[in-house]
Amino acid sequence: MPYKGLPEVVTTRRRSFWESAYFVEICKGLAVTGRHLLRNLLHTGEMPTVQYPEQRRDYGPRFRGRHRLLQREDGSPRCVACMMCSTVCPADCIEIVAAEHADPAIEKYPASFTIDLLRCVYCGLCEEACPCDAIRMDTGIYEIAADNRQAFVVDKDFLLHNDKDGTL
Amino acid sequence: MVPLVLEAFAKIVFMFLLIMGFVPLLIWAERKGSAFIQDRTGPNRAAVLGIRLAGLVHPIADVLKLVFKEDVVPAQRHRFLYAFAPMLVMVVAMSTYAVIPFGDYLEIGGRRIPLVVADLKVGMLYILAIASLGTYGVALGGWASNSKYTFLGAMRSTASMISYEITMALSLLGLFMIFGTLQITQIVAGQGELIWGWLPRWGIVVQPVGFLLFIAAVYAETNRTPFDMTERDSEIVAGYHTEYSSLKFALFFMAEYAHMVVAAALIAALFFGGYQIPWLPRSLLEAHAGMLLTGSLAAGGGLSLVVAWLYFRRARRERGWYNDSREREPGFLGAVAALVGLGLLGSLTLAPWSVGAAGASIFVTVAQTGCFIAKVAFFAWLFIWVRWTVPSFRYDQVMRLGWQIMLPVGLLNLAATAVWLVIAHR
Amino acid sequence: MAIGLTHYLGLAAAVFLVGMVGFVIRRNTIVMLMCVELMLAAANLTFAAFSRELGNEAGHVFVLMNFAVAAAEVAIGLAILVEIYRRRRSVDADELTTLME
Amino acid sequence: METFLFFFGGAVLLSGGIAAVASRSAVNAACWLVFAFLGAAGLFAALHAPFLAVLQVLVYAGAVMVLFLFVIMMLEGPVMQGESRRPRLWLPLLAMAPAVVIAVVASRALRTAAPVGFDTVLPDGFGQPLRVSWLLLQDYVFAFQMIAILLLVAMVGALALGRSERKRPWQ
Repeated sequence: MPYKGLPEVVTTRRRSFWESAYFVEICKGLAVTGRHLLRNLLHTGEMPTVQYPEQRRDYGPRFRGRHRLLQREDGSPRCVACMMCSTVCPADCIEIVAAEHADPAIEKYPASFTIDLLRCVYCGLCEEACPCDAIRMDTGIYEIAADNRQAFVVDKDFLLHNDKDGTL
Repeated sequence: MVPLVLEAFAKIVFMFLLIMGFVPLLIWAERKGSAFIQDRTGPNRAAVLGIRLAGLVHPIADVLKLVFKEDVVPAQRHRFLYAFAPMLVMVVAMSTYAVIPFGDYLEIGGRRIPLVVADLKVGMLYILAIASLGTYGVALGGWASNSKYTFLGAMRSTASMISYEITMALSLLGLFMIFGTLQITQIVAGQGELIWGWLPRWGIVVQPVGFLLFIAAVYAETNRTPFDMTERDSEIVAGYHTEYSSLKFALFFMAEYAHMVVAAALIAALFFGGYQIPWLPRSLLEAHAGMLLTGSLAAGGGLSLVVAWLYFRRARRERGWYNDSREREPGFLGAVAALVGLGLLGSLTLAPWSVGAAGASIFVTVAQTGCFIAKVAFFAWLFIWVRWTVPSFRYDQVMRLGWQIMLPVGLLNLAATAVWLVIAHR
Repeated sequence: MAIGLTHYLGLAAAVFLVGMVGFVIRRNTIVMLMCVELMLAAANLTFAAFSRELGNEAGHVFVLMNFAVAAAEVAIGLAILVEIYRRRRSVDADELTTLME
Repeated sequence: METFLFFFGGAVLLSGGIAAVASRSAVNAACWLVFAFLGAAGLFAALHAPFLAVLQVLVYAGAVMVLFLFVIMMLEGPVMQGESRRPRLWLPLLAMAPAVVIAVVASRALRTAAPVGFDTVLPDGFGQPLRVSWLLLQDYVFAFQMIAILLLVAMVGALALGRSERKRPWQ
């Protein structure tokens, strides 16, 4: 029963005898699936499935993978421990301990810089917040695996040389 | 006496191997076929030395996994029935096979061996009786697990069994009236005739409505979609085998496929002429056995060589795709196909065009059994095909279909058959 | 050892007795119905045995009748039991004694 | 072969029956009864009644007992439980009286009538569906019709009893 004042929108078409007899319709359905089957049998190579470990999908340049810390020419981190990224991080996964830098031109440096990759939501806000382009998520690494939770908490050294594969 | 026992034993072993060989093939066909129907690739990873056979190695991996899995059992189960139910399902699935002929007869050394395990005079009733026992394994297994989901599966199974068994019997009664016998071998033999000289007198030709009813009832009895309400994932987890794991689950799983093979064999035997090759009766096959054998050997050999050539071409094309042992596969398969083809062609030198009487008999048996197996394979595949095409019925729809549509149609079909027989035989 | 009519009659009597004892001692009405089935099976056995003895299938016909009667009895009996259970939440024969009071 | 079938089927029938009567839970009783009926089918086979043997499995084991099982499961649910109280034990004593009578009669009969095998020579195809159906549809056709009416009445009765006053949710 439609509600009062509202037009009835769902109209059921009366099914013909052959449609309700069901067997003809089943045969039509079988023809459809059979067509798919035959097409895929004859053209196995055109299957859209990506054979993952061998083939990989191409991701765009803006794909956010695992983080890395950028270095200065001398190899020290570009980070100035301003805490912008850890402040903006919605998952609260970045922990920075700041320390005084020896060079008076540079105010501070991160004595320790750890990211808990299990808590990170890969939103990329840290990249955008960073005033000196020290943290980026452009490694393209998205297969991250380890056998214990502690290994997912990665430190400064790891992030500075983050060009390994997925294993931590 | 001893040769009789040996014969029976050989036939039983043959039938057993036939079903058990079909089961992994069907599991593979289910996975691969469903994948192709849904534009996926399907299983293609498990490999033995890089040989994957398009996923055929997967059933082996599955079995190994199930064997080594922990057997988790519910604590408050009925101990005996819980363990007994999977066996019962398997036994019932296998025992229907005893009355299905897989060939006419084999004549060796003056002995005429009928190619059926047990040629019962009441074969059709035997099938119905065994099929009616099929519900016990499912119902008792579901009940003994002492879980709500399995219990619902068990209840649904008994309900559908009671409903569809009647239809099954009614659909077979028409066939029984037309062929005038309950003996499966005679029904199959009767289907070798031709109507008007060109139409095979198959069950589907003389009983089209009976065939539709039978195939629907059989789908309901084997719990396959669209009647899979005993194990519907979206409603009752996995139905009656929710609480089963490891080998007991494997038994249920295999029994489902064994049941499908049996049902396919029944459809083939009762409605599609069983082992009968259409338009090629036994006399014709025997008379031209040598010629036909030569022709089929040559054709088989040629075909194998073509397949081998295709594989070798593929091996060259795919070099460097994987950079591991899997690259050997097309080459290996091509080598096998080439060997088979050369073997078949080489056997032509043994003068197969002059086979003796025994050779002709063996050739006829092989050809008819092959035809039977091909029909069984097609109908087993039809089960899978339908499953991945048709959405399943709701529970009340199943019940209404069984009682309000199929039962009256079956009765009408029976009455019509009787009237037609009376008119035709006057 | 030759098996004759007597053996079958003795077996049928024993089975009938088992069914009768069950009918008397059990409280669950469903099980009592099952015991009736057992007794009917014993009767069927005697029919078939006499048929074998006389070489005449009339006994088989009676067994077939018995099958139909048993099926009808079970259908009606179980329907009644289900209805009773819906109203009383029990199928225990000792509790279904309304008519006694 | 027939001797073997007699002893085998008889043992199955009797033990199944006793176990069915003695088992506490109704589902167990039903299972044992199925077992017993399979034994009865073996006995029918021994009596040269293959038609009856198959029908015994088909009707009793396949339909009647499934119905029993269905109702038991519906009423008792998936929980295992036996009867709440012990069976009435004074009643078997009462039941013993006919047992004794039957035993006496049977033993007398066994002693007087020396047990010989069946000596009737059976006609060809005895007990096969063809011969039974001729008998059923010619000599006993009235009884056959009566059975049909009985089944119809039973079906209507069961439907009438099974109808619930409550409306189904999908109606």
